[in-house]
Amino acid sequence: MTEPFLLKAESLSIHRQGRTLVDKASLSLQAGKVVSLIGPNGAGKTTLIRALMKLLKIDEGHLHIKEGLRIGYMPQKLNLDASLPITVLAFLSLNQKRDEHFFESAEKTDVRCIFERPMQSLSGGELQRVLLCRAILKKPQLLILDEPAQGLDVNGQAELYRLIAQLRDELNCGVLMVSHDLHFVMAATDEVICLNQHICCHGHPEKVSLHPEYLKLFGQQQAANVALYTHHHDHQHGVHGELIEPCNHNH
Amino acid sequence: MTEPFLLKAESLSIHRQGRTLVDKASLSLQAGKVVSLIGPNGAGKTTLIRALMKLLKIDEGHLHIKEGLRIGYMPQKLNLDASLPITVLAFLSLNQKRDEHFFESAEKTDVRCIFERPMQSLSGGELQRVLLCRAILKKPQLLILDEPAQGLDVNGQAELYRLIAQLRDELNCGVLMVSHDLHFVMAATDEVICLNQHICCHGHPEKVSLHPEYLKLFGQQQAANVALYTHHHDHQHGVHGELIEPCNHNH
Amino acid sequence: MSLSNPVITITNMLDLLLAPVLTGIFVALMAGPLGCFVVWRRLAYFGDALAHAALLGVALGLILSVSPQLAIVMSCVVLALLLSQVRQDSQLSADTWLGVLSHGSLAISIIAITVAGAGRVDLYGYLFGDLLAATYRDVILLGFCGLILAAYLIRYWDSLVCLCLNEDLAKVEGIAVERHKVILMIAIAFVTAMAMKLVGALLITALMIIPAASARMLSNGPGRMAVLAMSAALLALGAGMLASFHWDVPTGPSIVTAACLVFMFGKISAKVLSQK
Amino acid sequence: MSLSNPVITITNMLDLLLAPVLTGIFVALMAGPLGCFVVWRRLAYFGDALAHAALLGVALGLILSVSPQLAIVMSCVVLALLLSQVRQDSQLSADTWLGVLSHGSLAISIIAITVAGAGRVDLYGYLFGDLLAATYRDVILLGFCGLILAAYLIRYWDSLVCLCLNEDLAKVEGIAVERHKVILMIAIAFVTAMAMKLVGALLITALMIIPAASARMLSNGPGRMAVLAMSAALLALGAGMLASFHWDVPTGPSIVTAACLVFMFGKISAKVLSQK
Amino acid sequence: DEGKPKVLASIEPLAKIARELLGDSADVEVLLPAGANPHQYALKISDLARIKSSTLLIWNGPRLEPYLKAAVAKTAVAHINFHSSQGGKASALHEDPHYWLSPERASAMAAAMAHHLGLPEQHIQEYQLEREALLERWKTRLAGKKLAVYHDGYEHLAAPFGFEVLAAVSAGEGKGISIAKRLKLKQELKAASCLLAEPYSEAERAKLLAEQEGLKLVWIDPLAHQAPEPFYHPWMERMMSDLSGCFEDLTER
Ligand SMILES: Nc1ncnc2c1ncn2[C@@H]1O[C@H](COP(=O)(O)OP(=O)(O)OP(=O)(O)O)[C@@H](O)[C@H]1O
Ligand SMILES: Nc1ncnc2c1ncn2[C@@H]1O[C@H](COP(=O)(O)OP(=O)(O)OP(=O)(O)O)[C@@H](O)[C@H]1O
Ligand SMILES: [Mg+2]
Ligand SMILES: [Mg+2]
Ligand SMILES: [Zn+2]
Repeated sequence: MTEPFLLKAESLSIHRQGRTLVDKASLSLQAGKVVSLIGPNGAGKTTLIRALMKLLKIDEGHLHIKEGLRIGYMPQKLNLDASLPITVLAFLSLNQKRDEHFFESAEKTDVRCIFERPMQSLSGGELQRVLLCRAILKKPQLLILDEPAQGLDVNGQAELYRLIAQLRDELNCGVLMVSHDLHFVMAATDEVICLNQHICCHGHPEKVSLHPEYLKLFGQQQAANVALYTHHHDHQHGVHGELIEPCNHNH
Repeated sequence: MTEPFLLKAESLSIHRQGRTLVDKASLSLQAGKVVSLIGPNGAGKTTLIRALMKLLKIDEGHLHIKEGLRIGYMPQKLNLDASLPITVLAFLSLNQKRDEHFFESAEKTDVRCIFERPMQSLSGGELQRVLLCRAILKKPQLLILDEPAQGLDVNGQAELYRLIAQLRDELNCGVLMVSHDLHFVMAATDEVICLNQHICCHGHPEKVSLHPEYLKLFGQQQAANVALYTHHHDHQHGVHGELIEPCNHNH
Repeated sequence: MSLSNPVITITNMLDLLLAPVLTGIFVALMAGPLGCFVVWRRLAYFGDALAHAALLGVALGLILSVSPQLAIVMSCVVLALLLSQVRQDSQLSADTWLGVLSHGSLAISIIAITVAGAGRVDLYGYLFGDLLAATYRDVILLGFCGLILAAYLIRYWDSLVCLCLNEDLAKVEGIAVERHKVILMIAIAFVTAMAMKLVGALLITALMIIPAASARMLSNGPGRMAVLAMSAALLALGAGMLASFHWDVPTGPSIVTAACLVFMFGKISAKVLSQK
Repeated sequence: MSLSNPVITITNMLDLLLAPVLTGIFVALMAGPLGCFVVWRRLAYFGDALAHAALLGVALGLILSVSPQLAIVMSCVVLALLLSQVRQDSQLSADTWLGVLSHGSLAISIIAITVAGAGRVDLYGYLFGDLLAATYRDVILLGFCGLILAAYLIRYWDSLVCLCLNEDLAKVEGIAVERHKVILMIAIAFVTAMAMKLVGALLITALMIIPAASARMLSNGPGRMAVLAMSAALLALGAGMLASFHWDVPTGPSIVTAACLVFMFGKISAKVLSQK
Repeated sequence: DEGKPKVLASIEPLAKIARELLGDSADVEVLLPAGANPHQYALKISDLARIKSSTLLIWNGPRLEPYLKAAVAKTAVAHINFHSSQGGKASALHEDPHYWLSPERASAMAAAMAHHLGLPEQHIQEYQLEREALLERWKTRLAGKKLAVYHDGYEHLAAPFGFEVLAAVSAGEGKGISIAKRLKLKQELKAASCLLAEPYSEAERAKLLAEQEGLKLVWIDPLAHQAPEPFYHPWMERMMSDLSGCFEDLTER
């Protein structure tokens, strides 16, 4: 791939309170590519992407970021203090002109009808939509989304996935997304990174889905059946138990 | 159904700041039944269930709760202040004996390996697991879960759904769950309530999924295809636009 | 500036200092766990607001000729009740509410004092108090309060912690959240009011928050934090009193300064521990 | 208790009161928007901590023979820098940090004053100030500060609001979060320090938080809250000064009391409005 | 009474000096209300107006009454304080600022006032005679007596009447004392039999101390809040009689 990277991390490690949260993770993000980051709960996904945006101190490794890179970020959770009164419209307009693109983005993320609501009284899904809208408003060169589908209703989820594809195609924007939705990940992303403190495996979705580490993490049945939610299946358990075990394969 | 209700609401209405958030909702919950509450973002689901637990003031209507009802509640979001240091184990042990059932519940929700972690540093999914564990610790007679699958990894989700079925079967516990996962809702619940400020339709999953209101809310294609996440489909839009429209059918 | 006079004997000191020391110990023991709740519920300036409410109480007491001690306790309890009511309104954070109530009552009390023209009310006696003036009567009274407080805290510890973590969860689990919140506020207010005359609002507030803040950095559980806060308060008390003896500095400020040193020490050791 | 002397009219007093009134207006205009940031960032007791830091500055200034005004401004700025550093440590909430720093500096300054043997430093002159002593030099100085502050706030308003809402989002969007946080703290500290000598720490703090808290209840946007806070502060100033003139009560407390009345009025009208 | 000069005194004792000297020839008013603490006071608008409209302001000086400094400058009122009446000695900075308790300084103040208002010399002479008579009467009875004071501010009273202040308890309003100081006090107070204390804010503490150390309490009202006497010398007389009463009681016992 000759296209220059937007962001490149070389063997990042992050330690906190004597634990290693991210262990020598390397990755690079390019314009026009959708990369998704998967992994079990507590794998360090949020930690890693926050480190990529310099929101956390990196303990080891290097991070190269293209100069002047515009990032749109949608955090996994956001606490809003009630003492600052602000409506959705005012929030979205902070440092932002209300031009055509503005209303277009609002339309796409379905927030026009809640413009006048105070931010603090939004429901979980409404807040997610507003955050998504804010993230895409600046015509970002890189979009970083932390479990964006969480809390969205079915229409919202479909719209989200459509939007990601559209942004990639129209703005040639790079996307890094954390998701637990393996179906979407496998169907619609260009590269999958499977994280479990270290990067277990990464590459094209088809390849990753056959990788032994991937199967170990998510279980063969799980990986195939997860969307069907038969609650009678016997699934393999112990993902968390394995989290603390060392990884004994090369990659 | 002759079984006595655990909780019964009669035309509850909740108004805030001049808006009607919940409009004359009636429902009753019984032991051994899994009821799921669906509806678009901002439909008032969280508001309704919080009102059922008396966490919100009810403006109109009546609420009957079985005396001494033990409720297990898993909120949609939880802000933990960093100034109170507490580990997962200590949190789970508050007002709770560490007996066999305790460790069994921890095992089921996969939180044993994070017992020693401070609550404030948990990842989103880990926190969800801990909250779920706390909710089932008390052998509740009624379990109220607000988007419990949110943030859980694939194994966690499967485990959650298995757990709900098991609790219903073993403890004869009533369950009220908010979910955006229509597949699970249709497959595994006894009753579906479709909320959009007022209760649009309710009843057995098969019936609801054919109900015109349901189809109007979620869109015919959406409802059928949501899990396949083809991002090229043309989906019906405008759910939010419709939110404010009056409902002109009887129920 | 150490003592030049050799005649000061231990027995001489004992009858002067025993009551103050015992008072100090009881106050420190109560301040430790209560301070944790103060820190958890973001009420660091509750003590300050109480001092000003007390002043208002004294001023009104002068006008209505009520005894000052009674007026202080009454007005502190009223403030606590008021605050636990208004905090329902979550648009304003706790510190803002405290700020409004505290400055408001100070201003009104100054006006009341001016208008009543009633003698000299010591505006700031309540801020510093005089630990050395403690008597055995005070010791007994505080000891009694301490016992009741200890019984309450031990009995309801889990519920109180749960309430501080998340009120909604606590309510659903059947904990009488409103009642405990009010009791907790009143307990803090009552202890502060009782101790104010002796150690001053400055010292009692500082003895609540500084040891609790120090303990926070070294603890991983609420119980441990309470115990550490108690120990830190006792340590600060001892060190402060010794310093006051050795370097001839005022007792109250000396204890607060010792507490600050304990805090800094805690911060440094927490840093060292976390880097290991 | 109205004035016995009929010769004294407002016009008669104009040359005496013009500078104080202008000073008050400038302080109120600055306190409005800054107070919003104080409320948003949970710094309600910053002013109190600054007053105590100022006292420490004065005490150290006495020992090192530095001019008090300089010592006050210096120590306030140092406190602001210190606080913006330590707040990174999120284990303790803002109010706890403020409590520790404020009580600590008060205690240390009392000891410093005692040790330096520097006679009577007026502990509470800084709490009340003397608005009536303001001169035209003060007016010009404050007006100048106000202009710079206004320019900064207007230029960076959106960024500052964004920062107060969520620091992470602001950082990712390219706002220089750390720099703005420090500038904001120093601006608040500087204005407080400048105003302290004139209106006292009590009044300046109260003029920051009470109008902002009143404005919160009636506004749905940050800009509107700042403007309303400004108006509320001006209203309180005017009403307070008039009351002080009419009923012959001290000016500072009278203004604070007026601010409290504005707050109560705001609360009631917010309730009425929300029920409509 | 249009033509009468208006004299404004910062505190009641100063007003007593003025009244004694001026009698009916001037209106004498007090600035601080009864109960206000002269160390810390915030001027009201009406205070400013009264200062502005007075012919002469008499006050203690910026060390005791810092809040008057700016007001004097602003209103440009004619004024006399103990500093200016003494010609502003350099050593004055480290002195006890409770000047009004000194009969000596009171008469210097009276003289300055008389000069300012253009009163005949005779007035001043009468005033000074009264002062000397007062000192005569009490000096012998109080000379060499040892007592403790609660508030540190009686240097000016002790020197002319010849009694000795053994120890001062309070370092300043509400600041509290050190343990070392308290223990030292215990030693020092052994030689004293009387404790001089003011019936103001720290009255309760003074009572407790007297009880702990077995001292006899004498209440003294240096700000003349409760004093019925309108003039300076009778007021002093009354204070001295209260003071010596303490020692006389002791000898009777
Ligand atoms: N400041 C911290 N100190 C100590 N441990 C931390 C800290 N922050 C996070 N952790 C731990 O790091 C691990 C990774 O957290 P992270 O939030 O990155 O997980 P995640 O992969 O995003 O999980 P999820 O899917 O649940 O969101 C968790 O086990 C968490 O407990
Ligand atoms: N205190 C409040 N004042 C005004 N409006 C409120 C308040 N609380 C919630 N709302 C509004 O009520 C509506 C319903 O909120 P609720 O949280 O119940 O939605 P929900 O159905 O749970 O949505 P989601 O699926 O996104 O979680 C939202 O539009 C929200 O903006
Ligand atoms: Mg995460
Ligand atoms: Mg919800
Ligand atoms: Zn004095």
